[in-house]
Amino acid sequence: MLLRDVEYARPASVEDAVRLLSEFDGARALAGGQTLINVMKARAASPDVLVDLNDLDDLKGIELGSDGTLEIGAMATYTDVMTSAEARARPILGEVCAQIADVQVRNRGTIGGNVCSNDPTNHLPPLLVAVGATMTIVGAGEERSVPADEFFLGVYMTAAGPGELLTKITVPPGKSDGFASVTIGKEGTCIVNAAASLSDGSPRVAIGCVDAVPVLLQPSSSEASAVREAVRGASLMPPSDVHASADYRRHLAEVLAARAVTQASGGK
Amino acid sequence: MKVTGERAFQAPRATVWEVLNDPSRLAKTMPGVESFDIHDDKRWSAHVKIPLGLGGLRMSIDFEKTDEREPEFAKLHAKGNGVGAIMNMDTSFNLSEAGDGTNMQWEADVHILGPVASMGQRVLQPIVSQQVSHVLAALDAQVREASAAGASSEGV
Amino acid sequence: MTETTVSPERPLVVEEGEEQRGFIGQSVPRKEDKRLVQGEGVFFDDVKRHEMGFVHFARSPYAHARIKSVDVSKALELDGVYGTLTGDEVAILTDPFFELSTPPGANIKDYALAVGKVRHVGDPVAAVVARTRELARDAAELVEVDYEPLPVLLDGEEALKDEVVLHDDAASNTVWSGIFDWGDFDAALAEADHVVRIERLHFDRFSSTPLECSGCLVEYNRGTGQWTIHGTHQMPGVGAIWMAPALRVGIDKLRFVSQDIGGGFGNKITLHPQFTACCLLARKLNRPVQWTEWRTDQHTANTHGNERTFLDVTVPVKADGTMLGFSVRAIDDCGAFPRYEPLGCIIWAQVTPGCYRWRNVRVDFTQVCTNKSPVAPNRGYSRMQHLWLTERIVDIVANELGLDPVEVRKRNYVKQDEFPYETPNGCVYDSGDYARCLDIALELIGYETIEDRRREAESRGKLLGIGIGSTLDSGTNNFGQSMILNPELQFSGNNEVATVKLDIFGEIVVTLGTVPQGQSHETTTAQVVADILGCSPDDVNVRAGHDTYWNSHAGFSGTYASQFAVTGLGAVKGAADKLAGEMKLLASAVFGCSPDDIELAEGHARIKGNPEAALPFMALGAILNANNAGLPPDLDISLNVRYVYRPPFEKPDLERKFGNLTLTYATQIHACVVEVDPETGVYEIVDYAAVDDCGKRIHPQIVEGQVHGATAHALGAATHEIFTYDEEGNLLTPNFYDYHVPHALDMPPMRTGYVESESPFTPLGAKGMGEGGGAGIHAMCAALQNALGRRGEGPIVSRSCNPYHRVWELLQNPSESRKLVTVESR
Amino acid sequence: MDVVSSKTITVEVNGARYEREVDARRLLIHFLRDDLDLTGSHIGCDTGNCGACSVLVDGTLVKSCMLLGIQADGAKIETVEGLAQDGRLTALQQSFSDHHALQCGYCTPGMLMSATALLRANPHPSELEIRHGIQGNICRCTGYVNIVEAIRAAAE
Repeated sequence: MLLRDVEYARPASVEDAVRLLSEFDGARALAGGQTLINVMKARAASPDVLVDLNDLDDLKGIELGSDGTLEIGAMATYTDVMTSAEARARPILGEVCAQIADVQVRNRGTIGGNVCSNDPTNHLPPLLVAVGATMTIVGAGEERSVPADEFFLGVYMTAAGPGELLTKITVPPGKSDGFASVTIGKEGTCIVNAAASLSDGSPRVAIGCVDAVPVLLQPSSSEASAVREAVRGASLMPPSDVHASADYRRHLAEVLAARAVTQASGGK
Repeated sequence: MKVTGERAFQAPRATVWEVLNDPSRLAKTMPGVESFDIHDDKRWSAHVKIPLGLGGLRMSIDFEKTDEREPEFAKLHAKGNGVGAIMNMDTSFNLSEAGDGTNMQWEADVHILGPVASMGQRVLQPIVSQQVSHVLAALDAQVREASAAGASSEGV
Repeated sequence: MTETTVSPERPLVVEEGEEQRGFIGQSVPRKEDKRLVQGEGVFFDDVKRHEMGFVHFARSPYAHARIKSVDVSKALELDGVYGTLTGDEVAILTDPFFELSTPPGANIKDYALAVGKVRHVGDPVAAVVARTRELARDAAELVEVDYEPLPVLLDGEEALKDEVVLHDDAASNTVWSGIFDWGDFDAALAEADHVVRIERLHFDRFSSTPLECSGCLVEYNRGTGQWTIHGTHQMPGVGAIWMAPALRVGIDKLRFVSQDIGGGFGNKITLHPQFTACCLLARKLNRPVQWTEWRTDQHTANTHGNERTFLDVTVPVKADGTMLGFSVRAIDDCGAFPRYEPLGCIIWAQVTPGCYRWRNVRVDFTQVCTNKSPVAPNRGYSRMQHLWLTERIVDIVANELGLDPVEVRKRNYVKQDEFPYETPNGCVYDSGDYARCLDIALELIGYETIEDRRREAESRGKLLGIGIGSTLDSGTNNFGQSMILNPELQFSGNNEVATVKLDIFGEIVVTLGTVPQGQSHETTTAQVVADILGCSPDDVNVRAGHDTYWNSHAGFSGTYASQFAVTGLGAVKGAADKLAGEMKLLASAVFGCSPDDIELAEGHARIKGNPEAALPFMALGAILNANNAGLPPDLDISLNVRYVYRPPFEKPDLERKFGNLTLTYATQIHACVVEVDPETGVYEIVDYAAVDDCGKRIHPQIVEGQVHGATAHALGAATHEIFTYDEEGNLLTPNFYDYHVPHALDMPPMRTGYVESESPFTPLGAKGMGEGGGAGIHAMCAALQNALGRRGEGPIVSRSCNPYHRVWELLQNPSESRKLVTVESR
Repeated sequence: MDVVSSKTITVEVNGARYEREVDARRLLIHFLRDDLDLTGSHIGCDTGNCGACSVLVDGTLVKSCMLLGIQADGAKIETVEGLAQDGRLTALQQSFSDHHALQCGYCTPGMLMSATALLRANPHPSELEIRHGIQGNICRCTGYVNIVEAIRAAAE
């Protein structure tokens, strides 16, 4: 509950933030803090310098392009996405954000923080992989785009490396999406989750909580049997813990993938 | 938690054996190593800051070679003390010649205590395998470096 | 700082014209609320002292290890550290806490810090005190402990083999064991038409985890040797009995003070080790020290509820469904240290037959230590585990013999006309009407339409199940039952104290010996006093919380085991009656008439039939306190009464383990309807009813609140709350991140009903009723079993906690769990 | 924009201005309770799950155990102590008492802040919306039954 000594800075611009993050090797970005501060309370892992991004207003916007593409600033909170008219262009985003934790966490927790912490039980990593989003990363002096299915590298590890900052997430237009999960209690932490999108014809399914990173599958059709076949084909090796054995998670992955695809194709 | 694996090296067994028994080289394979000191040919220790995405996990690790049969088998005990976690690990490896390369079978029995163990059960497996792949990759580099150095000295 | 402005108390609206009914039985406004809804309560962590030091314990990461050395030098070097305490110092400065058990348990050595060995993850090895909370934790991480790991013991049955022994002084893991044998079980077995055998049932380890963790601020007065402990102890009477001998001081040297406590549920009863360490530190450092326990400490190292395994359950049943009795082997896992234990080895015997009339019961009971957190009397303590056994037996017998679980209960329940009913081991159920409570519960969940709803659910691919849970909340312990465990113990009966005084300005001031943590003692006390003295509850000032210096406590003072409505209010009634008598005596002396002609009403003492001749309370207070010349010399009154309530108990027959162990038996019958998704094992409670019978309801709204809260604890324990350890002895649910307690969305729509079977044994006809909620676990297990199987072939629910993965596993191969049950029909 | 380990911050809490130096590592809840002696907000967990520490920062409902004190520099904070104006309880506070929506009162401050934020945003919430609104506040005494009733009644 009591943190180790840490230093703190609150840069006014993205450039300053990136410079700070690359200047100190123990520096970490502090967005909403809804994961990082809890990890620091347990003193399981401790950054040396916290670079607070909450003054970077230009990372907080949510814009809808004329072609229906959504650009969500990394510092947009879950509540921002739930209440933004623009984000209704892709309704699954707001619907899933509404299932994350509770009001207090959704008021502070950010989209960027969720994907950059990449806890295997998070909702957004599989969702953004399924909808085919693209992450924009700013490093020392250069900006690059990384597709979501190449962004997640390992537990708490993403393509945004030390000294780099995720600035925005671009979501292509689309309507036929689905998300299904089994959680610990109502709207609790996910035991297994699965996201699906039929926007570009053949189904894209991403399963969370079964590996360090979301597992992307492209079943041959959106028939439940085809989707379940694809999941079995992935021969998942999920972790086991208090809430689920590996077998149970493997079984849920099949069921939830099928349900997510059914929801994406307009089924109940 | 038991982790096992195999690794093939493009180097003669003697070179691989030399790397695996040279603490200064082994230290360089540790993720986030900050410093190490060698007590004797059987014991050495290292200070590491294991890079976990959300912050570094500082740990001081004491290594001790508990068994060896040159050039085919060795066993190491490692005791890591950190705030986020305490680690007790027994690791052993068998080296066998495969043509002009070497085949290593290794296994590690890892016991972790502390907050990382109790709160991280879902992520422990992937984190350990992540760190193991770093170590093996670094080991590859060390073996290549050693065999390159060996070849050049033979060449002279 | 916001100024505190006192607003007028909300006036109590008394219906005009109607003769003022008594306040007992009405849901009057709660006196505690005004401060608590404004954040003006005083919880222990709110108390501050100049220059106080913050305590942080250095805790063992090992579940079982020898301590070879503890080095605090680096910790002491840290700037801002005031001092430390280690196990070696504790072993010199204090004696081990006395043990309730007989050998081998009696030989266990339990100190304020780990001495020589650590026995569970989180076992405190040293304590550090520093200027700030953060520094204290930094310093605790600098304490270097050389551990020699030992094999870890995490299973009760394994513990019995004594291959790995926790307590070398005891040389065995067995804390206590004994055989209970009432009636004639062998004859019942011979006479049975069916014998149902259940190989194994397991009550999982959980805790009701109060939202406020434990803690204390301790001050030491060097001049008088007096400690003042502002803390969260639920039973200061017993806490002092443990701590004083250990600290080698007189019991009066320990002053316990508390005002508001954030829930307890039994988990704040065994705090004597941590409090003793803080007392030593306050004395050693000559500075107030404050220890705040954080959630992870509370789960890993404070207390859990009893985990209990039931083996070889044997149930003789007649053809008509009459159950003749049961025999069972019980193994109770009390964790690393028995600290309130082994009392749990007898407390279950308060409700040996549960709600049923079977007369032949044989229990082989053993309690063992394991490398897990110590156990404390968590809400429902030991009776909940036993009642879960009786309810699981009834449902499994009904399931296997194709009987209707409602009919089997109605046939075997104790009948309403049989009360007071003596159980096979001599306890006396005072009153109740189990069948009627069951009928109300069934009506509330629409039992008659169940089959239609089952079909409708099946059309949606869901399995619908209904379950009943009948439970008794035995309140007001006869501590003489501890002598059944250990004949040398000198504990028996029970008591509680209250003082009521009429002050100089006519104020009525009440002090209690209890330690409320949300049970509304100030309000219910004010109702009782107001009715006796003929005034309004608003005129009764009940001091908040507990303070040893009020001298209003006795050996069993505290708030636990569902006894306030009986012992607490019994003391209040006793004191108020005596004060009323003195007030009438004084008024009669002033008016020169007989005391019998005086009545107390509307805040006055007046002559019956002549309301003008009335003395306001203020006059009575002033006369005695400041204007007493001329009063008759033999007028022996003080208007300041201390009363000790003692329930009518006898010492039990130790040979036969026979006697009345509890005074009152409240009933709670719950019924619940669940829908299970067979594809994922996920289930939802779609309907829930809780019916309560706790005799006279002093404050109906408060009773309902207890029913709601206790049910939430049960539903949490039945669904997700479980303390699981990995093979290293790490607790895998060490805080609310993985230990999921019910949130608002988890709770089902709940309907409640009630019956009032007044108790013939208590001053107000009321019964304690805070712990009966366990029924929710029984009802959930029954509902899940009903949902998962048709009669006779479905899987057997053999564990108390059934998260989704367990339900899914039960569905995968029902035969696996069916192997646990065999039926021999003659 | 410099890197600091502590800073003098200015905050307005319930209308009163405070200026204090605070370490970067000190959580906002500890700053309120220990440094400003505003002990109305409570701590019930160490993982950001229980909501007993909920306060409003610039009108937004947050858990003050997941904010650093230093992050609140320049902010307007509302805590339970600021709800009643010179002793007159708000409709929610009165309704909580009338409906016995509190027993030990430890979760009540956080629960009242969540309920206050809920009714400001949605004056007539349904029962499900009420339960969503307090989903982040754990209560271990009441089973939430009377809390939902009290909020519904205060909303009328």
